[in-house]
Amino acid sequence: MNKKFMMAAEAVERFIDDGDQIAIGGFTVTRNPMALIRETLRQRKKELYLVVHSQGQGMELLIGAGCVRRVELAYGGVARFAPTGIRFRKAVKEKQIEVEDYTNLHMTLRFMAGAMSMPFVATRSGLESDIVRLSGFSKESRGKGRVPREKLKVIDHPLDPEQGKVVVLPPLNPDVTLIHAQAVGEDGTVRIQGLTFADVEQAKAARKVIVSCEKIVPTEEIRRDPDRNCLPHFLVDAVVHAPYGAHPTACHMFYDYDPDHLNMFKRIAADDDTFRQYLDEWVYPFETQQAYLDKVGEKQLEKIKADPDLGYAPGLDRR
Amino acid sequence: MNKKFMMAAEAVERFIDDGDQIAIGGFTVTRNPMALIRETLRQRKKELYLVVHSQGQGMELLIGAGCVRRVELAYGGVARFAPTGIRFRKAVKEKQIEVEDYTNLHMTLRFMAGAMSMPFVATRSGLESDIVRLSGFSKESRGKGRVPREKLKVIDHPLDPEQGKVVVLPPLNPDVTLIHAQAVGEDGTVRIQGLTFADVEQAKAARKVIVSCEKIVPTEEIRRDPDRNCLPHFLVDAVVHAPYGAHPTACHMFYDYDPDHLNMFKRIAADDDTFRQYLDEWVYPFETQQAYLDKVGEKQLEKIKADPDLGYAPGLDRR
Amino acid sequence: MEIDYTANEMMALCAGRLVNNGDILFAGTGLSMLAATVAKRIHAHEAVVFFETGGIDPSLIELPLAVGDPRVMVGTSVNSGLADALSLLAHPKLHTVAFLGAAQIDPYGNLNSTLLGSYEKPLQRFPGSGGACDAASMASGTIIFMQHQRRRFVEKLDYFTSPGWLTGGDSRREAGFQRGGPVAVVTNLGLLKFDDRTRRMYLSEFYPFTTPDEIAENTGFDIDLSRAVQCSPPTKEELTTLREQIDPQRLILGPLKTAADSGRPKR
Amino acid sequence: MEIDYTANEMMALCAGRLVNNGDILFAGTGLSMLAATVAKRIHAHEAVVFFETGGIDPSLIELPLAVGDPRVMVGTSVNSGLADALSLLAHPKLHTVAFLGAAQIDPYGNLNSTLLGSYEKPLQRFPGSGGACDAASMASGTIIFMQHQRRRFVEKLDYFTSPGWLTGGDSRREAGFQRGGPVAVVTNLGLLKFDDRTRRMYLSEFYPFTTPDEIAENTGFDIDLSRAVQCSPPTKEELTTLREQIDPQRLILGPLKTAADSGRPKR
Repeated sequence: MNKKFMMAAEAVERFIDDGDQIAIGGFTVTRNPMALIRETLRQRKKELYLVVHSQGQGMELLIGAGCVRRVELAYGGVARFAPTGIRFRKAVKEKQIEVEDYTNLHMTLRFMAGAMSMPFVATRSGLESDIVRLSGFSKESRGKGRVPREKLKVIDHPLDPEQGKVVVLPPLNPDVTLIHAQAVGEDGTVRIQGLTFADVEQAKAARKVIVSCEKIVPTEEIRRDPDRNCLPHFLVDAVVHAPYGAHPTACHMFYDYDPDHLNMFKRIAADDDTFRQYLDEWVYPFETQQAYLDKVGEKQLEKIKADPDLGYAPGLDRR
Repeated sequence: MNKKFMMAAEAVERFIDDGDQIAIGGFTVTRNPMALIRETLRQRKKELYLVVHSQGQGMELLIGAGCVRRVELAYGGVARFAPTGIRFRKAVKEKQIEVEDYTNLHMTLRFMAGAMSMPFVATRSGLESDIVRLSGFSKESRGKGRVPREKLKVIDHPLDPEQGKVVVLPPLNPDVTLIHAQAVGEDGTVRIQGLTFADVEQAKAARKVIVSCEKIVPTEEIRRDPDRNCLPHFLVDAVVHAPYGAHPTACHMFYDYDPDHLNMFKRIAADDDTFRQYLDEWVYPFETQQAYLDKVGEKQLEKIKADPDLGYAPGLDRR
Repeated sequence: MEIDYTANEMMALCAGRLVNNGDILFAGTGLSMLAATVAKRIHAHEAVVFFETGGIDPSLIELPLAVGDPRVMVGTSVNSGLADALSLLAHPKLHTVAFLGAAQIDPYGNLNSTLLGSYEKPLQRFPGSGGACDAASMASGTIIFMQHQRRRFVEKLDYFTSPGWLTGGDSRREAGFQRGGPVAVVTNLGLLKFDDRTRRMYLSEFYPFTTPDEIAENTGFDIDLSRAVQCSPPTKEELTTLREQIDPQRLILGPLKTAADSGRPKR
Repeated sequence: MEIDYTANEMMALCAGRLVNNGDILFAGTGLSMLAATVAKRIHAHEAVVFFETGGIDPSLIELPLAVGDPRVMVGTSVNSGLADALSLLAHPKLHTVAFLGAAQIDPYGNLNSTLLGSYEKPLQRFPGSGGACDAASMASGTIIFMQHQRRRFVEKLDYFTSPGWLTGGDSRREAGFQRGGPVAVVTNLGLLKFDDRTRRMYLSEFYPFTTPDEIAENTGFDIDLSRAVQCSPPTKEELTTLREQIDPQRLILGPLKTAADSGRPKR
């Protein structure tokens, strides 16, 4: 077996350090790399610096468990289950984390610039807004560690002054990117099915990439149809086989989001005690993904299993 | 049938005007939109302004037949069949066309900027080179029609002066982009198989898009696997069903490049008389793609037919 | 009233009526999806819905509850990602209309979906822009859903997330935006538009179950009522389409009570 | 000489020996593909070949004759496009080595693949940069194939297409390039490298069938010969791999004549 393949415990221990800048793939309730995030909590990683576009359940756990110091984001919510992330909201209000706001396009372009080694990237999105006017991180933090020297800048169009003002943004090159994919080849080649969100840009921009996946397939199989693949093997540092590794968020073609779990989370998340109980019950005890799945239970996994034609669980009670 | 579907003659007549800025998809000997280009020659379009990265056989015909006034490009060649495009070389030397040089990355980023409505794009590629220092178009032409006000500019990094100089480039938004795809759905959705080169960026950047394709498939079929699709239906203005529409260049999974035709072309291309005879024999007479294919001959088409597993014609004599 | 309907139904239909055939609709979930879908079924058959997550023109057999829901990945023209989808917003050959919501709106349609209080001392945090600021910056137009309350219709935003008409007049174009600006605000009480010249919000239509005065009372800034007319109530076709074809489980429409009951904000 | 071999064979093998295991190789067609493939088979098993067109690590069952050849789309890790592939060149976590060719080279490894004459009055046009300037700007290193002729090894380029060590010394880094620069020039007569400090080209190895003097004679600028040693001739394993496994039809290797015949430039 390829030496990139390892357990979540080893991947997180080897590749994530306290204080690292971490990008997380997925979107609100879909393909959050939850198995990797739970392991990050279990190893009590600290002072993480999250860089995300629209993050949901994964960021809720990381912030809630106190692993996070800084966040650059465009959106913190778990869709209808928590239009504003409950632990995120609380941490902002209680000033437990420092936050800097961007838009989804800003964050995507910054990951893309990092992935493509562009020195910076320009857009007109956000002109005149407080996103452009206000910086969330302190002046003292600027230019230190991974905090960019400038959040962004508004400049005159350098090629054609008649085109007015534009916003220029710094690239992102996170220390580590965590994503969850449907399949990885034995060579390390990654395949995502359905929407890719900004996972590909996030992974290419990173110094280290950890991918968890639903299944591992032979190299010949994944290379028989390379039009469907999105990350070459040599950009991937660790692969973790984690079936249902995005639970309780969805993984297109494999399973839906788990409305029962997310509603339960919503009920317990606001209170520090009940939230801690959640971690003690659902996160800290499980050294392996299989142990976690045993806790979720076969019946629940069956309930959210995707229809092979539709890619989600039709008729699932999602209230 | 969707009203976007039409013959090449109608598509070229309706959507290409003399003087237009035209982007061409494909790369040297692969997926050049030859059926559309032959029709452009047949309609004697004039003063075209080509914007391409690495263009081969398609540009050879357009330049050779006198349809072109200006070219922005990174590379003009037909791979081993003509490491420098024969008609391109001749037209440059005889000053029949004006040329401005970029790199493949420059052109790709400029199409991407156009496709994404970025105001401009930045790179470090080409610093200190004559590509950055010298402009091929005259000062008088600058800022008129589609000629950008500045070819490009070298500026200080606007967010971090310690990072030194960077090159900023203007976006491209061609009047028309011509590409050849393997399949188009009855709704207009486009699917390219194998490498996409910069076709997707070129098409998204364009004001009008003409796609020729090997086959038209039912909407339900192309939408059953949308991970493989690359252009949504509403960005496509005209679809031309043109089997072997890239001949004599290759179309992955359908046919290989035609070494006999390309070698023959190489022999006749340098001389104006024999080149004109080529046009009279291979381009001007054919109102339809089928008539052209009859001229090529079934035997030749069979010879270059792709193996369904490999996507090219194994063992083809390519000397 | 012959047919009973809820404020949510009125809002979805009122917004849907603003959609033109051929519009490329940037939808979120909730009412915006209902508005887009009902418009497609009734009068704008060639309108296309896309999501910032990359799902372009999905079949929407089941209603998605999130823009990243796997239900937006089925039957699409293209499954892509954020870069592709957000770029479509600005595409010069498309007439893109974005549906947005917010916590606060000002008289020029600028939006706050980030926080209450100040950036340094937030009293309440909302999710943030997501793609809202992008849509407000780049789409050909925006249609904004709001709950009509004084604390939401404010003279000055606590945080300026998404640009509308800025300070009115030509200020949007002067700032560097190449197109766009809010077209309408659809609330649980009525439909508001923006003056062609001043770009300030005015009341365009009030629902059959409200009055201009009630709307003025629930708006935290001066609002011109002089152009207000009554909105046509839902037609039978509209209501049937919405209830039977689009949201039969009332996942988004919510409980079936009369508009007069549900429409008025609780204060 | 025990084994007979051609100059092309010597060039492919000499370049192949410069590849390290784990290198990510940006290859064109022709000799560069032979060099990359022979290195992968003999000593750099984990090296990866990719093409600017987007083909990442293809199986290369048949030799492609173009970087856009359908033969670079088979058995790949990923089929992508120019944007993705050219971006890999600069990827900070990869050690990328690009094989390039050119019409002219100067003492600091700067290249011309665009034209002879001037930009205003070209006497002869070549294809242009393609991705060469991108690779020369962004890869960790470049290996350059040249025909060794005075008119190609020139003091000053007619057109500066691709940056090498610029004017030598630290000039490359000072200009804003974050890494890279030419590692070696492989010609039909020998192997040339660049001084660590001055970055000027010097003769590193001459093939068994040439002499340093012959090389100096065919170089259009002063070249340091003091460090030159004789290159080891091809081993049996190298030649067998190249001839039997990689290019059995000699599509790129060309006719089998002795190096002494084929190696000398015609003047």
